[in-house]
Formats: sequence, C-alpha cells, structure tokens
Amino acid sequence: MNALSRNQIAWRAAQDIADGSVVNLGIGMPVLTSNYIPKHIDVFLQSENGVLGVGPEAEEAQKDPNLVDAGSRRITLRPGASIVDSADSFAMIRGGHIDVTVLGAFEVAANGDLANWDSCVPDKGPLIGGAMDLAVGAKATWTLMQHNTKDGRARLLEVCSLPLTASNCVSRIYTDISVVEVAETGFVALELLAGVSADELRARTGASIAIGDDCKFLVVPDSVV
Amino acid sequence: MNALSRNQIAWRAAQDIADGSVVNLGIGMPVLTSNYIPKHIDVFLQSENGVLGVGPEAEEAQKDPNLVDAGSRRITLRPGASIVDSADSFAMIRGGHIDVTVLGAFEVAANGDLANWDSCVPDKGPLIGGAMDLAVGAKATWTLMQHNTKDGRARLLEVCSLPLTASNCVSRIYTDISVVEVAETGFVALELLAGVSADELRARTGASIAIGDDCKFLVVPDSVV
Amino acid sequence: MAIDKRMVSPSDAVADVKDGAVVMVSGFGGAGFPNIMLDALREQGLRDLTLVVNSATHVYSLTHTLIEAGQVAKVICTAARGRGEGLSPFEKLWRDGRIELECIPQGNFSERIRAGGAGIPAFYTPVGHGTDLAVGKEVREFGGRLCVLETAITGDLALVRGDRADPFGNVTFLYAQMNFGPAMASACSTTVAEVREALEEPMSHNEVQLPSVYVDRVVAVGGEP
Amino acid sequence: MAIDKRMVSPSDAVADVKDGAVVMVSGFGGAGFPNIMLDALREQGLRDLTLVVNSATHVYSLTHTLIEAGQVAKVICTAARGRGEGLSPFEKLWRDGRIELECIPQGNFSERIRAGGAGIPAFYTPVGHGTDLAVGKEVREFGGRLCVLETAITGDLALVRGDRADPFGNVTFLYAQMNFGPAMASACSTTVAEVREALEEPMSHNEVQLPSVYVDRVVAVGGEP
Repeated sequence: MNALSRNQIAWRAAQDIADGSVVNLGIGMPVLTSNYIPKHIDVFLQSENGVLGVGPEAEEAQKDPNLVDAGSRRITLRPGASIVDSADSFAMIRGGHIDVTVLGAFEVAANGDLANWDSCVPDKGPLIGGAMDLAVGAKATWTLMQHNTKDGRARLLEVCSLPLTASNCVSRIYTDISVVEVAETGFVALELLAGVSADELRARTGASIAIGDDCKFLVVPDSVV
Repeated sequence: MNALSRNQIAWRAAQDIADGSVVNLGIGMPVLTSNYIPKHIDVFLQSENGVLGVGPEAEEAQKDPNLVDAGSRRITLRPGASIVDSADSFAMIRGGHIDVTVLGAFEVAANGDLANWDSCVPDKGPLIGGAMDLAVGAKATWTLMQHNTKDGRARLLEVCSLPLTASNCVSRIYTDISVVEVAETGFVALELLAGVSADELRARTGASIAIGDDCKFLVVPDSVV
Repeated sequence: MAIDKRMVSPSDAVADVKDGAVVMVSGFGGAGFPNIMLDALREQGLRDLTLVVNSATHVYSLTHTLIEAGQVAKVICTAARGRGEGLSPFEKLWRDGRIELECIPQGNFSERIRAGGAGIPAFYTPVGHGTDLAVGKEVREFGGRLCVLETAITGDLALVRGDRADPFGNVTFLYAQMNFGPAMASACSTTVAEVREALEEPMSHNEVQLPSVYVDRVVAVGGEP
Repeated sequence: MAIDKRMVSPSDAVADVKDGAVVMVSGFGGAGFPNIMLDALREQGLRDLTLVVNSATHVYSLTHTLIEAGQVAKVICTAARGRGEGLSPFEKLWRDGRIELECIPQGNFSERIRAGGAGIPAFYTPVGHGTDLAVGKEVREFGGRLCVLETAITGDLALVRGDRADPFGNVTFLYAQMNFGPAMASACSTTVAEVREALEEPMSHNEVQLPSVYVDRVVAVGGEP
C-alpha cells in the first residue's frame, strides 16, 4: 500500500474519536478529519474563534462572512451549536473542556513535546494562534503529520529541534505510515502500513520506537483517497 | 431643621449623581437613592447580581421571581438594560466600569477607610457580599450613614474600630446632619444642617474635620420626608 | 448515538455523588436556586460535603437543609449571617466548631470559580487587601496597587437552576436567574442543570446562555413553586 | 439628558485619539474587522501607536495599512506571519528593527485583555510554559503544573465591529463576529463600536451581547463591503 494521503491520515484519526466528545481540529490537515467522523457517532467540533458545534463547510448560497471557523473557512452550524467570545472560548479550551485537539506538527518528541508553530524561516513573522493553548488545555492532543520531512529527516524525535509549542502533551500521532502512541516509555507503534517493516519504521523515526504487542496493519478503505 | 431621615439622606446623595453615569446602590438606605434621581438626567443603575439598568420596583402584577436585584427586591428593567452572570458582573465592578457606588457604612476614617461589613456581633455569621468589590472597584465610593451611633458615638473617625471593608476608598459621606468630603487632608464639611454649629459638628465627629470655605446649609425640599 | 443529556429523575442525576464531594450551588437575590436538586442531594444522605454557595443561610434556598442535616463539613460563601438576632442553625454549628467556614468577597468568589473553570490556577486582585479576609494571603504590588493572590475553586458537582435546556445541554436563564450558574457549571467535573422545561429540539445558537459543553445532565422540574 | 452614543462620522469618533495611543482592534477568522474605523484612524495621521490585534498581517483587516503607513511603533498579537514565501511589509519593518513585536498565545492574549477589563492585574497560566515565549517570565507551580505569570493588557481605544447597536451602546454580533470585541471593549478607556445598523430604539436585554457600559461611541456604517 502507498503512504497515506492527507485525507487518509485524517480518516484514520477520525475513527478514534469517541462518541459524544468535544473535539477541536487545527487548521490544515486536521480540519479534514471532520469529513470522516463516523455517521453513527455524535460529536461537537469546537473552533477557537468561539464556535462550538461547527457543521459542514457552507455551500456557496449559505456563505455568511461572519460564520467562519478559526481557519477563515465559511462554515455552517450543527444543531445545538453555540458561539462565545474569544475570552470564553479559550476559557473553555484552557479549562479542560475539550476532549481532544487534533493538530498539525513539525516535530513530536518521545516524551510528548510538540513543536508546531515555528519552522524557523528567516525573517518570517511568528504565527502562534491558539496552538499552545490547545495543546496545554485539551484533555488529549493528537497530531497528524508526515512521518518524515520532504528531504527524509525524522519528525518523531528524541528531543524536538524546533521551538516547542508545549511540553508532554501529545498522546497519539497519525502519520502517513503509522499510528503511534506516546506512552510513558516513549513511542509505541500501534499500526503500521503494510509493506513498511519494523526496521524501516525505526530507520525513519528519530527516537527509539517500540512495536506494540498488538500492532496492526494501518488500513484505509478504498473510498478515501 | 431636624436631622435628615433616611429618605432625605438618600435624596441628598441623588442630587450629586452625574448625568449619564453608571451607579451601584447598596442594600438598605442607598437603594432609596433611586427614588430621588432627578428626572432630567439619565442614569444606569447596576446591581451586583448582574443587572445593568435596574428600573423601578415591580408592581404586584409585574413581579417575576427571577427579576430581582442583589437585595432580592423584585424590580423592573429600564430601557436599554442588560443582564450578565456574576463573574461578568464583578468583572464590570472590579474593572472600574461603575462610576459611583453608594454604600451604607458603620464607620469611615479620615483617610477614606470604610468599615461596613462586620459589626462584630458575637457568633453571628459574616455577611460580606459584594461590598469589598464595590468599594475597591468603583471609580468613586460614597457612603450614606447616620453621623453618630444610637448611643452617640462618632462614626466618622481618625481610624476605623471595626474590621475594614476597603482602604482609602470613600470620597463622599452623606449623613443626617452633613455632607462631608474625604479630601487628601481629611474630612471637610461641604454642607451642614441649619442649627448644627461647627462646634457641634466637631464634637460629633471622631476626627479632625474642616469646615469648607464654601460650606452651605444642608437643605432638603419639604416634599421629601 | 445522538447526544441526549435529559434525565427524568432528580435522584438519578446525583446518584453517583460521593461523601466528601465539593458541591457548587447557584442562586442569588432570590433567583436561580436549584431546590429540587438540593432536595434530591439531601436524600442521598451523603456526609462531609463542601458547599460552594453564595449564601449559607438564604431562606429561599434549600442549601440550609443539608447543613441542618449535618451533611456539610465546610461552606465557602460570601454570606453566612442568619436573619434576626438569634443564631441560625448554621451559626450554631459554626460557633460550636462543627462546620468550617470560608467567607470571601463576592467578586473574588465568582472570579475564583470562573478561574477554576477557565484553567487559571491563581490570580491577583486588589479586593480584600488590607482586610481581615486577606490575613495570611500573599500580597504583591501591581501598578502601585497592593493585591492579594487568590486561587481557583473547582468542584465535583454543580447544581445550576435554569429556565430551558435542549437535549445537548444548552441552557437559558430567566433574567437574574443566571448569576453563578455559568461559572459554577464550568468549574465542576459534573454539572446538573435543573430547568423549568426540557426541549425536544435544539435551541438556536443565539439563545444559548450556558453552552452544552458545561452541562452533563438536564432535569426538567417545571416552574418554581 | 437621554443617553445617545450614536455618532455620524467615523473620523469624529476617533478625533481625540493621541500619538502613542494603545489601540485594540477586533477581528479573527475573517469576521469582525472594524475596517471603516481603521480607515478613519489611519487618516488621523497619528504616530507611535501600539496595536493590540490578533493578526498583524491578516489580508481582510486594514490593520496592515496603519503599519505600512509607518504609524505603528509596536504590535501585540498572536500572528504576524505574512502569506507566501516573501516578506510582508510588516515582516520587513520587523526585520529592520523599525517595529516592535510581542507575539503571544491566543488564549493568553484574550485572557490578558479580559483581565485588563476585569481589574485583574495578573494571573498564572500553564500556557506557554517551557516555550521560547515564556523566557524570562516568572514561573510558579500550582497543583503540580508549572505556570507563568501574565499581566493584564489595557488600552486607550478599542475599535470593535458589531452588527447592531442601540442608542445606549448595547451591541449585538453576527455569528463569529464577536471574537475579541467584548474583551477589548472592556479593557479600553474609550470604545467605538462600528456596526452595520444603529437602532433608534433600545434592544431587549436578551439580545445584548456587549453591554452598554463598555461602549462609548457607536458608528453605523452599513454592511461589510
């Protein structure tokens, strides 16, 4: 099987979202997760601009410039949605009322440290947004990311090389070749793409990574491309 | 003229409320002030239970058990009123958004210290409510009080004898015989009841009190009883 | 599964509360007392509860029935004075050292609860500085003002009275019924909303005054007696 | 005199702003930018402004026009990265040391502004601890979590975009237009609400999302272009 596409990584993460939970999806790949949440579960998506209960992206006719998410997407509201101001939205986030935040990541360390805000491009301004608040405040932080950089370097590391977003926050990593738990002992592979050997996984990971006792194949249905 | 009644003290304070201001009236004598605010000025009364824009007390037919002020009076709303929760109400108070709070007082000291929450009755439970927040948070704190206790002791003192509500907060005192400013230099009488001499005022005041250069008679119209 | 937080029985809604729980109870100025839920809680026969409630002795609130039943080890409140000259049951227990009391200014009370729900462990406030209530508290100067350090209050159970709730747990309030409800709901691990009416359909986002994320259980009990 | 905060001219509403003012500007995710007022402010030709705004470079906000006109000495924000690989005008000024930048996590940003309006001089937060953004900040442990001390942000002028305002200054928002508006309005000594429509009559208390006490001037400008 080929390495997972962005949609496929998002699909895989969506399958682990618990029924009845409140989830914040970061800008970029994480927001794709909303397209793949199983129909039989009921989830409230929070966006840090204050919308609790983000619905599907708006059709052209519905678009209201004021009904947007934190990524400026024009959205709809799901039944039972509510909207608060930014101070209350981050009180909700910081206060532990979000079950899971799904974020993009440049790097994750074996102790759960996350680096996702500063790629250190010279003279480009910083872009923090709500990532630090989400990573610290949500009950669980999951990251979606490519397992390696374009030039082949590891993104799962013993220690992050880029500036940290938050310490000890990531519990689950979904990559194009694996699902990895960040356990007390470090990285543990829960799922691995067919055709990727344990040795290859270790070679592509910048820290010690255990193969879970019950490690499965990472499988995505053909309908997701 | 006789010493002022509670209504008359409240009337006198009401005459000093500025047009367009936001005013919090404490439970008891201060809330009577609302009956005497001049008709030609437009004032928002805040109550610390979250009501901004308290209107007149409700007639029997209008009474709603949920439309109350902090003193449990059943009230109406004035045009343009709004209601917030307690956290936001005290954010409003503490944040300096109330122009004047009018409070009852047991004692006021010459430096503006206020004692109005604990009369030290043995074994009676404490009752603080919002007094400390109001005295610290409002831009100005005025007190309405009898000039002396029932047994003739002074309530305007060099130093408060009762537990403090807040330090250096009172700027104006309305009593049954005087209007007193709390200046940098201490108490200054701005108005004095006809028939009360400067000597009598000094005798009834427990701290040095100056007679203002422009000290007037304290006069209340006959219609207020 | 479609989220539905409505429960039929008040006692079921508090069946999992344990001895020693910290219970927050809304209500102020005669509005917003969750008296049906307080009755159900009392019938559970729990011991050693800590109550976080504006008044320990308000006649319209059934808070005092838990105190009189000997179920309460500690009260955190802003008012604990019984009416009249005699001692209330609370005051007698307090005098005899059989109940612990922490009495704090109402704005610090609401802000500490709000902080508990907002993930703010501690904050500085000018309110209370220089009074008996701040004895032993850390003092620090900000912008020339002396402030005390106050810590967040969190709880196990919030009992909140509202007007209507939808199946997702969104709640509306009537007038000043709101008071401490939203902050308390945010600060407790489980929140039960006692409401007049439980709706079959979701309410509009514009109506929501307490977002669903803060409410775990909804019990409809009809209007107040 | 009946309170009426409506003004006809955007430029009159900012005529008294001075060089060096701290100006807060609402808007996030494409919603809630007070662009008419930003235009009026730019035309004042002021110097050395400090802007408190979520993004220094958002394309839909006219914030960047003040920066490009050289009127801004400092920006406090959560995002300052221009689109694309090249450098934005802000990034060039920043690189050349001609503009000061304080970039902070969005939840700390909103909470510091909320604190400014709520009379809380400082608070502890877990967000940012251990990151480059917390270097030099005081660290303290609460409940086993390391937190940083953050201080309130206040301003001279808030420019806030809403939907409707009544003569008293009560404001409603459309959907996610609210974002930083309420907190900023509370934290500044003067607030101008730019709204689509100014109402002749007071709105109902149930509609108010930003209470009148926080709004000094209302300018109706019609819908967004």
